[in-house]
Amino acid sequence: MAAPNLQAEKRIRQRYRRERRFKALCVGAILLSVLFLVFFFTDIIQRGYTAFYQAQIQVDVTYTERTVNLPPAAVDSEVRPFVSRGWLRQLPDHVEQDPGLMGQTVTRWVTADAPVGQYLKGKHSGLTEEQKATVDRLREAGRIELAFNSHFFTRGDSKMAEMAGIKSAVVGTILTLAVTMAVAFPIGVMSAVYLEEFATDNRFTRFIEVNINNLAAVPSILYGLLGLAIFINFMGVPRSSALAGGLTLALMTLPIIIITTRAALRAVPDSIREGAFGVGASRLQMVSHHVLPLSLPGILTGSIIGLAQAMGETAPLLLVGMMAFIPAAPEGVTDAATVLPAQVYTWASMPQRAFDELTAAGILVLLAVLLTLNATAVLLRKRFERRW
Amino acid sequence: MPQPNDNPGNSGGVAARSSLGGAELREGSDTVEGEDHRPQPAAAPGVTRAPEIAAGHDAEEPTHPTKVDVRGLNLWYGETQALFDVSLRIPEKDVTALIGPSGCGKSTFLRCINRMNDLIPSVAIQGQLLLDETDVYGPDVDVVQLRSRVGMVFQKPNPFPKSIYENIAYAPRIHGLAKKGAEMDELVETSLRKAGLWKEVSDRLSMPGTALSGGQQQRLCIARAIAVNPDVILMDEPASALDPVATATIEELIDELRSNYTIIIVTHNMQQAARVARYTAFFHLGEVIEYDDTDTIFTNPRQKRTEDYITGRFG
Amino acid sequence: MPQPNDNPGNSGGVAARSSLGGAELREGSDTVEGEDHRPQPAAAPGVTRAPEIAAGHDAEEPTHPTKVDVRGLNLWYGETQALFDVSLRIPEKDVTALIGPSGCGKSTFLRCINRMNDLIPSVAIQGQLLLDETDVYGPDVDVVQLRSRVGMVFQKPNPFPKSIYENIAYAPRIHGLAKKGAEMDELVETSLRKAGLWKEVSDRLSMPGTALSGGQQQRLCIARAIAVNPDVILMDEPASALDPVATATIEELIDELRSNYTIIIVTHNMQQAARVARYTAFFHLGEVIEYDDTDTIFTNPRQKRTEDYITGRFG
Amino acid sequence: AGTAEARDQIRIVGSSTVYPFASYVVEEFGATTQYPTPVIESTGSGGGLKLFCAGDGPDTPDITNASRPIKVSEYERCQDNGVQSISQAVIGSDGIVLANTADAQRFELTLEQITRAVAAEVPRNGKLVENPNKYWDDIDSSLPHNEILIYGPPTTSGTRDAFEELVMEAASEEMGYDGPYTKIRQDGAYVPAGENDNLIVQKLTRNEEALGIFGYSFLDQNRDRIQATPVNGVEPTTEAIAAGDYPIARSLYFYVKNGHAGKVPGLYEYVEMFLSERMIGDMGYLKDEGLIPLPAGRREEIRQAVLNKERLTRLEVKALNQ
Amino acid sequence: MSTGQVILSFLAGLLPLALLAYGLGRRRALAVAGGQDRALHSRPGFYGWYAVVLMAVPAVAMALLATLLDLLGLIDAPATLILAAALALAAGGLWAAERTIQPGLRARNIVEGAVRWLLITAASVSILTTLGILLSILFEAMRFFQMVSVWEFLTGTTWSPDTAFLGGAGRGGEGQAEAEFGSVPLFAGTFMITAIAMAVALPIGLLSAIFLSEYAPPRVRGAVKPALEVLAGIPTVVYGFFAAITVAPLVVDVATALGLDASYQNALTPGIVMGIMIIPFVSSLSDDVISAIPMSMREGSFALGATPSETIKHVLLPAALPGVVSAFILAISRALGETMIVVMAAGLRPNLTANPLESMTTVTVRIVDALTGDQEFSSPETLSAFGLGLVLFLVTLILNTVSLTIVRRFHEKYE
Ligand SMILES: Nc1ncnc2c1ncn2[C@@H]1O[C@H](COP(=O)(O)OP(=O)(O)OP(=O)(O)O)[C@@H](O)[C@H]1O
Ligand SMILES: Nc1ncnc2c1ncn2[C@@H]1O[C@H](COP(=O)(O)OP(=O)(O)OP(=O)(O)O)[C@@H](O)[C@H]1O
Ligand SMILES: [Mg+2]
Ligand SMILES: [Mg+2]
Ligand SMILES: O=P([O-])([O-])[O-]
Repeated sequence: MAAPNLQAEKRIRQRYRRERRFKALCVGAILLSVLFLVFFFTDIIQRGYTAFYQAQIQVDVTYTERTVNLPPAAVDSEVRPFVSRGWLRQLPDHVEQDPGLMGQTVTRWVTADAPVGQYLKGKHSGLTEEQKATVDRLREAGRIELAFNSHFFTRGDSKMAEMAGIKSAVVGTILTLAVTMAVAFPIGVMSAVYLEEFATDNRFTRFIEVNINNLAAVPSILYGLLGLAIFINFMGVPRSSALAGGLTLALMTLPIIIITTRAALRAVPDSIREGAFGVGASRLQMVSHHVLPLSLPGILTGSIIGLAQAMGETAPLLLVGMMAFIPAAPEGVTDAATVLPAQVYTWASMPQRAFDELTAAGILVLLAVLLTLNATAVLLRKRFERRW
Repeated sequence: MPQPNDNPGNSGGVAARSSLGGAELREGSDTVEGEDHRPQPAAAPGVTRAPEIAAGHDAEEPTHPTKVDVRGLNLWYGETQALFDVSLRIPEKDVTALIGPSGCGKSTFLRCINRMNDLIPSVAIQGQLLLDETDVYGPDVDVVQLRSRVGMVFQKPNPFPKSIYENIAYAPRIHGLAKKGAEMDELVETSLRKAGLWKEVSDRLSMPGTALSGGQQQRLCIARAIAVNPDVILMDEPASALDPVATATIEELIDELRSNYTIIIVTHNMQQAARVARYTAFFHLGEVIEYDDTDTIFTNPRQKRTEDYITGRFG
Repeated sequence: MPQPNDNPGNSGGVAARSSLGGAELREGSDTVEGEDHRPQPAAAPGVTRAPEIAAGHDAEEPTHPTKVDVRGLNLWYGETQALFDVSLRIPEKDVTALIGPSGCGKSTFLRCINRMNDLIPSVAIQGQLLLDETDVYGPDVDVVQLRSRVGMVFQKPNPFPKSIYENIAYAPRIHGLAKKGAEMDELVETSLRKAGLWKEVSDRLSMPGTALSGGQQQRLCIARAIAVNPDVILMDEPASALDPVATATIEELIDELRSNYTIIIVTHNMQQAARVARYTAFFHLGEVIEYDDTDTIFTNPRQKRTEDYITGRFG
Repeated sequence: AGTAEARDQIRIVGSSTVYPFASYVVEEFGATTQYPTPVIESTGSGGGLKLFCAGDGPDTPDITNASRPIKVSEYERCQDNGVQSISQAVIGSDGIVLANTADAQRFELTLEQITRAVAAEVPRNGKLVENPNKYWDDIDSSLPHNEILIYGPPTTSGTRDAFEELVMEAASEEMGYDGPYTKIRQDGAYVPAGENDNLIVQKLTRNEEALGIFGYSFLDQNRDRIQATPVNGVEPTTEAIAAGDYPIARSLYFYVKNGHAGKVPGLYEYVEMFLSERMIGDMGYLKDEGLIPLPAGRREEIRQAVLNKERLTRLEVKALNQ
Repeated sequence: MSTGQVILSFLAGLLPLALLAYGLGRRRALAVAGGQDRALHSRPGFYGWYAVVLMAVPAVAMALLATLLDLLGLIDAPATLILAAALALAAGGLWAAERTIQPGLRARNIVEGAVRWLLITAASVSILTTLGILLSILFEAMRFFQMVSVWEFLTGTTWSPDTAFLGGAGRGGEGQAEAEFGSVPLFAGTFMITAIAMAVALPIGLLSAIFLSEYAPPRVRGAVKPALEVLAGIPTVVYGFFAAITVAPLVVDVATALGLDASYQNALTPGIVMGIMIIPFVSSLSDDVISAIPMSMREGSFALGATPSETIKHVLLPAALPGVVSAFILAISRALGETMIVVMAAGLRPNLTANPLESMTTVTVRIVDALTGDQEFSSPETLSAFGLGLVLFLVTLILNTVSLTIVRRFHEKYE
């Protein structure tokens, strides 16, 4: 090729420099987001992982008439301040379940008071110097140790950090989301099918479309006001119940499901519709036999993402009373319930220091669930991705 | 390769259609003379402007009675008119080709016959389109039933993303033409045989239809259309997305089907029209310019525009 | 209708290319004889299989030196090979047409010349493709510069969603070919004049290019390509999306441009090839079956397959 | 409508200040009795009383907690909506403390100094002028030269109401304001900081000059990080607050619907547990949580009154709000 | 009976009835056709569904209507009565279906019509939701605007509700200053934080989208896209927690190092964190828009010898602009409505300032605060939540309408 002159040479070098700079900028933007994610996760994990361990203490428990009535008396006075009151409180239940215990002294590992754990983890505990010395001594003697915190997963909320867990919040979340999906999924899919497959482009349809887009942008807190006014005050749905929260979130999730379902339906090429019509399928048959099954992965993906968003939502639930203290897991959708983010929010405002790490641990669980949901959506999308 | 006379015909156990179009009419139907395959003159209701081609021209050998009788059809997409006063009589049990430059309204016209244009909201139609003397756009017509009588094959093969078996069995099932099990199996086999695909796929009926090659897919779509035993099959450039070999197969297949079905085929490829069709209509800018025996159209067109198009002066 | 000799030529004030390809070579270039426009025989490096057509056949009148010299080009899309050992010599300042049935690799070959295939990650290429004796796929070649020497016009007109003026000015600006203001205005005008669009749009240069009609859009795209003053213009079915009238205009335009640019045009329409091209290459299944003077190809092809295709036996 | 069914669970709403104490009792009640754990929700005192007074049906709460006495208007709403008989329980008091980070010099303030620091206007030469004080030593040269920066409760909080009443109103009488003055400055020296007192504590540890206003229990839990400010020379200790020596303390309440006795199982067992010595006594569990016990005699009195379902009268409500 | 039980018994009654109706309808159709199902207009199953439709539609409609009237207090019918009436109606419908089934009956068309109406009903839920939101705000907002003039609310620059509280407490005195409800500082704070968020989200989101759609190899794209989406999935409470505890001190430290004075509740912190949250929102919408630009645009530009970045800057971005703008506007409405991050990280101080390092508050924070606070419910401060909510609703409405208009107007420009 003929040699281009010098100026052109310079110019092209400059253009390539700009090209590299621009690309670097784009890569930088992505890296920034990724970096934030890494920073964020490291930070939360660092704050929260210690909550998965808790202190246990080995004590001799004496089961007598007296100790059943006054449980703290059941353990030695030296270790008494270090035993969780939440555990001592269960003493009468132990005897009830196993009457044979009466009159015996049993050596067992029991849950220690939260400050002991805090001290062992090197955090501020509020223990006196004297108590710290005792704990140190007991630890040397192998009578105090850090062990896996099973309470965190098997118990509901508690005022005692060592007894507090996420179970009732998890159950509440599941119930709430079940209601949300049971309501939002069918209505959302039906709306989308109507708009995409049945509706002609008239004023009513456009009005609905504008409406749906609008709803997707309405601040979630306003949905809370809606839930409070319509479901609780007007329809008499019990406050704080998974039903009230679920219905509120359902209305909030509805536009997301409609919008993603429409996209999934649109991705099915018209040639499929024409094929179906061409062999004499009715519209309903065309939709239910061909278009819906084909778009199902897309619909599910969208719904999972909607679900994940609903799951992280707190503000509207604040207003329908789901920021409640729920030690026992709800058993039905009308029972009082709380959800994970609300639990995190309430723990974050507890005065006891041990709740700091519980808050972070709660967040970790929440994130784990969200990541699982997201991963499911991604896998679903990958697995069923179809190039027409 | 399909053998031109290896025609399993209606021998299978397909539930025979009860009342529609007489299959026996083929022989001894020389009743209507000369006018049969010519465009309808101005007399038809709703027609205001007679096509220039209305003046008589004797075709050599009128054969079949009219299957589709179009009278003064006008069609608009919103504001723009796409078909102008189209009048045509399409005879039964033979192949009629529609040719013309891109955008002249061939597909639009074809899709009028099975009312596929109903799916486009902006379409407005005026005029008459009779199938076996019943107006397709009449108030009592059930589109779904109409489409089961008028099959359609599209430009791009569009098998359903289901198994080959399901592709064929789908329509008979929704129309209740065969019972699950042996009866349906037989219907599937017959249809695939008629479409000349049986040999190639008989051992893998559960494979997805989309995994076939383009030509096979197109034949699958033809088999799918045949399975409901329609009277008419519309084909919109069925071979334009295929390679030459597959195209040849499809053309052979059309040749086999001509004795049992009324076939209307749109094609861009004039050689193809010449090869497969007995009659050819030339469309231009939404009008039927000329409609006659294929031979006449290609060797001795009466209209200048037809000749210009045929000789590649435009298009 | 195209007037073969109504050629406005290079009269405009286009910023003249400085050093590239000798514009004066047109006259007195009878040095290379007979072989110029014929496919390259097996001798070229990297070629393992000589096309059948390598055997000599004397063209009537060799005119120009070789502009694009392709030697044993093979191309794969991932696993499937799309071009097999393509060898061609395309002469300077004339129109060469590539014809062949759908999917035979015409577009693929065309896109090799300006390395547009680089945009498809799965493409692998082997062989040599020389533009003015420099290998286009050589290590030193700058794609960006290459593409400014080899313009391209696509099947579907693709004006940028900008004003007509900006559509033309875009490429000269990024290449620094003209200064803002009067110089650029002049370049825009010249390019539009060459593309025969100036009269129609001179009073509405700020209108979006997308608001033009299809044929005007395509001419706008040609003007856009001309604006950087390329040596070669590649056209991939430039008229296939256009109506007959617009098609005629484009053909006229090509005829006007032939004296200044090396034009390679892909077309489906054999009449079009016959009308515009001096040389024609027939592709089939990724191979060049025959390459010769257009007249020879259409009236007296040496290969059976060429003849079959030309006469509409397939495709 | 009236489709709500009878409940077997006690429902409690109300003050966010009382919530930690009440939920402690709720938990204990659920864990150690045969009754289901009551549902308790933190709605704020106002929100709680609104729900509480909405009606007498089973779909309304049985108990509402409050960090202030019921207001006359609220009481009347209760009466209008058929909630005739309610009882009022005082469970103890809550100290409102001022504190700064333990790393910095300790403050000692008087009510007047605090008022001068937070009031929107201060009297100067017999007129009210916009508060000019930027540094503490603008108020009194004995105070450090620190910027005035106080994180405190927002307008919607009952704690703020109490602060205004107990600090500003109390001090303004003698300071030359015309009457009780409670308007807090909005120029950034006083930063309303939301309901999450943990965040205030966090902020104090980061900003050496800042003071925070919050409930006593947060001081108790964070003694490693923050130190309390003696007010009028009195340290906010349990004893001082209980004895009434520390000036910024308020009573905490709950109200119970007497009509729900017998309809909601365990209601009075819960009330009894809450008012028991085990909970609010001098050695009670709630003391560990930060509740300041009442004097023993007063506790007994209240216990009797509430368990006997003594009805709160309008006159009493009026008196409470004076 | 409780609501739940009524609904349960209703379903319990209707489901078996539906099964019965389907079976009867189908059988009846076959019977009238003499076992020759080809004689029927529709497939036998459609006659089954026809019977179900005739049975269920009147019954459900009646039950819904009666319940609604009951809830509105217009009638006072015991639930059991409604239930019984509905079931009776269902039986009547079933009988009618049995009577009308004929071979010529176009059952398919009727069933499809019914399905169509069902779908329309579902689609109408979104309208009801909007209506519900409006209604649930409007009445209380009107009460508020009776106490505070709309003009003062919209234009006042002081938000100082202190004394409104005292009025409620019965301690409002003569010497007290008037409560002021000028919402300008709240909206200013909201817009400031939104602006910061967008300043973070727009460039990062847009550049990320460009990278993903134009530069990234498929593998990288497949990994990075979901990672970005994780950002959008993190609950806002968590962001709030993170903003308040981790980011705020960082911002203050940086500001101090730069010699600036920053509040711990500065607007910058929630703005930045919210911006990060919105990145995937901007990037995925922009990615869609950019990817939707036909390949022919890129080819056109590359064929002229443009580099990728030139193609992006001069051809793709201008073409994508309307879409990007509308994505951006949608993102703004998200930021405006975001609550938990600001509740936890922004201050509560109504502050009209242009300095993002000062603390300020937002509309949503005030709403949450007012509704969960300790105020008496009928006090203007609590009711102000509804006034604010109404304005916020209208603002998002306007933004969204603008965005839709942009999309509609510039849609498919390159088609
Ligand atoms: N859905 C539609 N809406 C509006 N106009 C349309 C629509 N479909 C086709 N047209 C227009 O109607 C005219 C006829 O189109 P039609 O598709 O029938 O042509 P055709 O002869 O089949 O062309 P081709 O050979 O390219 O398929 C064209 O101008 C086309 O642009
Ligand atoms: N991006 C791609 N990836 C994989 N295969 C491709 C790609 N583009 C084209 N092909 C295949 O390469 C072969 C040649 O295609 P090409 O587009 O060059 O044909 P063509 O002659 O231009 O056909 P047409 O006339 O239809 O444009 C075809 O089989 C085609 O399917
Ligand atoms: Mg067509
Ligand atoms: Mg091509
Ligand atoms: O919730 P409060 O205790 O502040 O009323």
